[in-house]
Amino acid sequence: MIEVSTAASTGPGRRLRRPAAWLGGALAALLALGTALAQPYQEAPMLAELVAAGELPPVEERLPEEPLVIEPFEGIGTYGGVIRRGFTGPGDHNNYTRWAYDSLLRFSVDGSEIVPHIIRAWEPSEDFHTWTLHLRPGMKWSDGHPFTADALLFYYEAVLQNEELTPSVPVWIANHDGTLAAMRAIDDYTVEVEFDFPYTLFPMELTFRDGGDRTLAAHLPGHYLAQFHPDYGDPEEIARMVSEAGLNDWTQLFMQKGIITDNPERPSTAAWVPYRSSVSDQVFTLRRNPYYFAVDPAGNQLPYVDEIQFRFFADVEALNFAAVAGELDMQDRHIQLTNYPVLVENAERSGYRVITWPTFGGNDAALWVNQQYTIDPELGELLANRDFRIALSIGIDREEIREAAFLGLGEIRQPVAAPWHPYYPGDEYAFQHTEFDPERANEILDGLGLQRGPNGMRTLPSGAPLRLEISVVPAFGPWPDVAQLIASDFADLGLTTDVQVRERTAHFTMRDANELIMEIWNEDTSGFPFTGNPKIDPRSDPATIFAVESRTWYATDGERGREPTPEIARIVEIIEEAKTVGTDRQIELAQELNRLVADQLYGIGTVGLTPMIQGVVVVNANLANVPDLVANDWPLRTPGDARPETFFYR
Amino acid sequence: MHWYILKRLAIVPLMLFLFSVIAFALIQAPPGDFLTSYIAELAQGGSSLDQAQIDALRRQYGLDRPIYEQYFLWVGSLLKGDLGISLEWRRSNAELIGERLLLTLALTTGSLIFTWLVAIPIGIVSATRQYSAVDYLFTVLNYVGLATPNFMLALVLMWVAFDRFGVSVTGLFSPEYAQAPWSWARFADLMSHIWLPMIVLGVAGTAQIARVVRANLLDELGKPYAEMARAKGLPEWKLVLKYPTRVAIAPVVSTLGWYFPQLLSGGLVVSVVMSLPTVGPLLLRALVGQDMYLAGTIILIFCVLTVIGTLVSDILLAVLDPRIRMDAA
Amino acid sequence: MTLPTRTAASPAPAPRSPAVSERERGGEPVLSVRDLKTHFRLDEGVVRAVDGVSFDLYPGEVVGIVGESGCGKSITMKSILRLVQPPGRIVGGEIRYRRPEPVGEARRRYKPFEADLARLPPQGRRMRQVRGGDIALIPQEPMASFSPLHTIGEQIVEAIRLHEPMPKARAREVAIAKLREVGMPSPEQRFSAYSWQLSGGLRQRAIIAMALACNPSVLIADEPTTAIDVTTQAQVLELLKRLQADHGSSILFITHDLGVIAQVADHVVVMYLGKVMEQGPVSDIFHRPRHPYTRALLKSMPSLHSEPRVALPTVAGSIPHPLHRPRGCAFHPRCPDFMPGRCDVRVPALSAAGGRSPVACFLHHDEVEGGGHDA
Amino acid sequence: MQPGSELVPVEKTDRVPDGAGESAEVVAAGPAVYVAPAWKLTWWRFRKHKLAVACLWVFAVVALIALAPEFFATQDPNATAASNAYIPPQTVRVLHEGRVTWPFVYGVRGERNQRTLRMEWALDEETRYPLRLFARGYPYRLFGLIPTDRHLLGFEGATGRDTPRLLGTDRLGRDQWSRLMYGTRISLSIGLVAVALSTVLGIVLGGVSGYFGGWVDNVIQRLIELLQALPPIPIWLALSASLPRTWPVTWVYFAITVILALLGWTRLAREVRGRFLSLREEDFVTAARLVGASRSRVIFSHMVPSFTSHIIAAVTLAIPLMILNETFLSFLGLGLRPPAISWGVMLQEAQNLQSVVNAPWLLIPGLLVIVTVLALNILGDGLRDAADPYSS
Repeated sequence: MIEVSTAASTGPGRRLRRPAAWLGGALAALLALGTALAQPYQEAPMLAELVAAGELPPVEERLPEEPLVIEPFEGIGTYGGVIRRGFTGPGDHNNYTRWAYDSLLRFSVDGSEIVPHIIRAWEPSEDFHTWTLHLRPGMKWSDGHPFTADALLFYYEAVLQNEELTPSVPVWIANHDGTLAAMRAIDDYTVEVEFDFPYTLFPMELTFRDGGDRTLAAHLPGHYLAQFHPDYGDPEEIARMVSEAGLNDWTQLFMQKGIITDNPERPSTAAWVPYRSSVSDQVFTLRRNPYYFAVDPAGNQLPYVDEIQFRFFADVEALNFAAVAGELDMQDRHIQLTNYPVLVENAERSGYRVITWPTFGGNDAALWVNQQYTIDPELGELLANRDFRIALSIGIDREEIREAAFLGLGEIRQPVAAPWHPYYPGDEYAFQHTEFDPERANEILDGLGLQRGPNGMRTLPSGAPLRLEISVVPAFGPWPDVAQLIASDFADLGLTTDVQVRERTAHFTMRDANELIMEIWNEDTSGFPFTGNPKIDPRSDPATIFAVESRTWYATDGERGREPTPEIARIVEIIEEAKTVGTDRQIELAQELNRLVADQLYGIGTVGLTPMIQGVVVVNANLANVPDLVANDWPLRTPGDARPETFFYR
Repeated sequence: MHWYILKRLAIVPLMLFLFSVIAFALIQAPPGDFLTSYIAELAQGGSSLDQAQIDALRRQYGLDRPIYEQYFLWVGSLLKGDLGISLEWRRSNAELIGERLLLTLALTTGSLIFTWLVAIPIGIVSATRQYSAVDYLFTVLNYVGLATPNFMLALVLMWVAFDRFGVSVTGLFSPEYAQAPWSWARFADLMSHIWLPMIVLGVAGTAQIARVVRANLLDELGKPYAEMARAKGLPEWKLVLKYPTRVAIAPVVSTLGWYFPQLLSGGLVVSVVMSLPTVGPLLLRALVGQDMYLAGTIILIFCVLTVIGTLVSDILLAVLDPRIRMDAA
Repeated sequence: MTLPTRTAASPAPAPRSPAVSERERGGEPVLSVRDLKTHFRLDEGVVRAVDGVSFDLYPGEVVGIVGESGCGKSITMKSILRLVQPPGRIVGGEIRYRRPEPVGEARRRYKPFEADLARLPPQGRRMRQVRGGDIALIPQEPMASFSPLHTIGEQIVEAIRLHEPMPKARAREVAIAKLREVGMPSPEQRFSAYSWQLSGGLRQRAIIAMALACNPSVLIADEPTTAIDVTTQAQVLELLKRLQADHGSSILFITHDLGVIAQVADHVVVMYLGKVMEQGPVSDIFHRPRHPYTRALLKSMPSLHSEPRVALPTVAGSIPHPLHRPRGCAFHPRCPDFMPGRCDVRVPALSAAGGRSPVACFLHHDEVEGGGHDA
Repeated sequence: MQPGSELVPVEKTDRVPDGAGESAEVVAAGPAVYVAPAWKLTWWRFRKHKLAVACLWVFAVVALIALAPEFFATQDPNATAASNAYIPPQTVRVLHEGRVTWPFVYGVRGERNQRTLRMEWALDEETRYPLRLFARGYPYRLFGLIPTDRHLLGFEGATGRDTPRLLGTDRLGRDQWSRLMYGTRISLSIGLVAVALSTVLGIVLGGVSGYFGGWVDNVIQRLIELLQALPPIPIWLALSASLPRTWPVTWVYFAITVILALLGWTRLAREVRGRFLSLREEDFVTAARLVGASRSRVIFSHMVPSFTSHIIAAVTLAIPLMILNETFLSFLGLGLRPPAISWGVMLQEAQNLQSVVNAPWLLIPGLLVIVTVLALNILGDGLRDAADPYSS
């Protein structure tokens, strides 16, 4: 933690290299695990009033016996104030998810390890088949109702075991044979989950089950939601509510009621809870949760800030404008890297500061090459040729891209884990094939029999015209630019390359139809290669384009699709094994995987570790405890992993 | 007269039916469905749903049903007066469109009034002083307005307003009023925001209308009855205002009907850039996200508005011009 | 000229109006135009639409201005009413108007007024008073001359109240009275009718009613009968004569139709390319025309004397473009009696030399425009 | 009252309904008659509208650029040079050390400000690039045929990447002047092609509708109403989204124009119909019919010519709308997409704070749009005024 802060203060464009951060994270975790504190607890004035008025039990009763202690980044804060943020409507649901980070377990600030949150402690059985999860006695939902094992079991029974809500068992809680794992309550505060195979990654999966992507969280307020579920509630009543809301069936109703951002009534365990507004409103307001179970080392109940206001913006540029105008107090999401200069130049007069959180390893604009392109077999063969990919890789002027698209920020690298991450394969791999060398690239291409035609452009060995296409979605600012820069580099190599900027839906449809030749996408999962939807896992859906056919192959157990090459098959083996082994072995496997990535160049890396994705952070000048540096990634729920509970106004 | 209106009203249902079909067809035209684009959006945000969740959603939204079934479901509920639920926003379209529509109309009418107040006098002046310096000046000014892409204008004006005058004009309300129920304070707040978009929107229209007025007025002033009025000893200004102007603005009135769809498209961009809570961005979003019921409903609403608008303008025309009135009778 | 529509009435003009006209009595003319010049400055050059026109209009008299289209008769009319729009401008001459003393009870409200209209500001109050009040116009296209958006009643009332401030109701009565006077059937209903609801004849009557609304002392009828069919035409002419008789007002009758002139005019002014070729009492013009152009015009007019079936001789050639006006006598290119070396060199003055009515032709005198004799 | 309408016989004919009599007389009267052809009269009246004449010239220049952008460009519009990002316009100077010299441009030196990460450029008074006309530059084919490397402007001693940028560079260091030239071609041709298409549609449908009337008219009118009532956005979106996803940029570009045309014809059709309705009654049409001319003949050899001028005017007024639509579509990301270059694309790329605040010169395309649209509108206005001073 300390290292994090110090290492942070070296300006933008720096390279992070801090193996110590690894320990730092552990240290923080230890602190966080600290048991109940001696001194009495303090609470926010607005709550104190309610207590005085008898509308709220005293803070001691609201907090669990063992509150979570969160170490602030700078120091103990003071209560009060509103944080104004911008969001872009329901599609931007995760703007809330990331802020609340209301999960059973959390990642440490540097993203290096899992730390307790709602779950106080957890341990696996010897064989990693069974996991025992310990909840916090005395912890409460935001409506004051006790938070017990029921929270998890309700989700297990009402949602996971219900075919209508869950047609097929989600992978993260499935046994090896695809059936649903077993879950039982030992007592009110202890839950046991049992798998039919050693599942070492289960805790990490739990950190992702916070209702992100507008889904149901893994801990649900059964005492409230039961009334909307036919297995518990009154069917007529439910039917009435369904038709009243003009919905199709009860599942829709249940989802609507169960997803916090759509239903302010739903009790929650987050630091702030929706206040009379939802993610589909013009302003989505959150108020402090009087029952939030965390305190600072001084025993002040968190959060410090009373209220969060998400203001709706129809257009990202308008949101950036509001940021420049100082109308947003803490904004990382939707801030455009291109606007960085404007932001910095107006920081003074609009009273904010700008900090940058580089992405968590991987690559911010990788060129993914389809390994199973079938529309033109000869071209497909070429794309599958590793030497060809190497030629492409060294044919790209990455410095140019870094300057033009990333304002000179970030690091030229292949899409491998971050240097400070235990999965880091070492510089020799991280920078492999990244030095700009057109001569050699040309030699290789010549060697592959790609003759130059009269117009100086190369043809396929058969003499058929060679036409590459880069499909790119204007998802993150500079991608179309990167595509064009790469295309012109390739043109210099004699490779005709079209750039197609596509609407994301079109791009995805084509991707699934395996119609794409190359695409620009990022690799933001190099830190989490074994869980969720790793970009490098051919089975992921949606994933990148490099092995779509094999996805089908795996999905249909080899009935349809194409059998993966040994290298691709190896990726899957690695991931599968990693799920079942201990940390040390996982690191070995991950490093092997990263080496494979750098060798095979399925995704040709350009620049990484830039603040491109939600990494340019505009912070009110008076807002304290905002770390200068946090691990920035979706699985880490940035800025949630910066612990917004501890932010406060000086 | 009444026959006339009745005749017009008679075809409205047919029109609406056609509109509903077209609207639905338009939304279905692009590849994929709501979920495809929803998933795409999530993936863009770096996250993703697993197949289980996707299947569940597709079932919930009835996207697994055949198109025609979806259409009849939609129209059916519309006929029941139920505007349906937005797939993306997960709340009733009526709620979503409600206030936005109100604001859109406010904005539209506002800019319309602005336009007319500016355009008609300009039109008259430059017609009566044809080829004079004034005429040229106004003409040029007008066309600059017409020619300026309003999204560019909007962003530039926003910056100037902030940079020079320190006022920030994003949205139509300050955050504290955005959700608040209607009150004088809220109305005032609205007024303090709405002027810029109003101008940005009006500017383009001004040119067109001024041009129409000018052209017609020129034609009318050439007509013998104007001459006759002069011969009667009528002062020029009185003459211009009393006779030809009334004829000249008739066509302007008749454009009223097309004003809504125009502003939906024109206003849309401005609304997007200035992030105004109007229907335009909602529609665009719904279309891009293939939130079909929402999009369809909005399109339909605007078609209805247009039909009404046309009807109203035709009636206005009849009122303005006895000839039409008599023919119709 | 193509078939000039006309009635069966003999072309031979019957002596009409007071036994001894104001003109013969040598009285004051109500309107006297002297050397009027109205020019149009176009990019292509200057068009001398009216170029030194002079004539008098006496009380109770009908003066006909006749000539082919483009001869400047309408511009003369516009000049008098000061309705010439830029780039047209009155560049010279005077238009003296003297308000005649009315007979009977109207005398009490009589305000003497005399002015050179050519000098008055065209938009000024006084000029506007003259327009419609003293000099009224009966336009060529009755249809187009009413605003389609207002009832004829409204428009007549407006005309009245412009010149005699009075309550609307009163004005309405006057208007209806006028409509009745011009023989409009059931005037009360027609009052609230629109022009396009009336037949050509009725429209023409309505227009006349509007012109008469303020008892003008001068009526300018600009081809009032071209737009309507023969029979109605006759009625309208009758009506005009009757009204003129009743009110003793003077009429300036502008037409290209000699037949009509023959029926209504006392005194005729023949114009060609903005100049007066000849003028004089209607009988002289018809029976003893002096100017070749006048003769040509008369020839082109069918009469009972000329046999039918014989094609009508027209004026040889046609009007040159106003911008390419011939040197010398403007008519010489079409003139049967063209005298080379004279007509195409100098411009004959309008002179009464050789007695009788003035004519501009070297056949009759040697006077050159701007004085002096032709050697 | 139009000045001189009493004076020019030909004009008189198209005004006074019964004037037929007189003019016929004039015409009958033989060869001496002065009859100016309609177009000449139109031209006369047009010339009166000084502003319109000026605009004609402006448009001529733009059109010229659209014809041969390569000639006017100074660099390859797609050549990127990250190190040259956001160079402000390099103005052509004639003053050097207080002395007037042959027009030249100073070089620039720039570096990234480490705090704001913004490229900051300073004049480099040492290096001067004299302006040269018809200088050699990158090779291209004039009109796609004649291979040459001559360009209107060139700079002595400037090679490749440091060729001065008269209108500055964008974020990828591409020369905006050259991009603008190329963009002109696409944007203008979109306008022209689309309008051409919609004109044909408009004339045919409008003509048919107006000439035959009856149920045909009814159907077409309803269709027009339908199209005009639909908000254009969804149509655009649907159509452009359902274009084959694999189409290369150029095809998309063509498709867009067709789409624009498909939506743009209604306005003109209404106009044409109106003209037809009024013309149908006119004597010469009736005459033609009586003579027994075939319908199509009546329409195309009698009626259409009689209002070509109106069509021309209407068309000139339609082009700017198309141009604006293109920018508008591209802004919404529904129109052209990079790497295609059009005014719309350029504006769309300039639609961010960074450009508006730190690189305002990137809004110059907007200026060009304004000028062109302005010119075309005034031009069309002048033409219309000239074409028919009377009809409404």
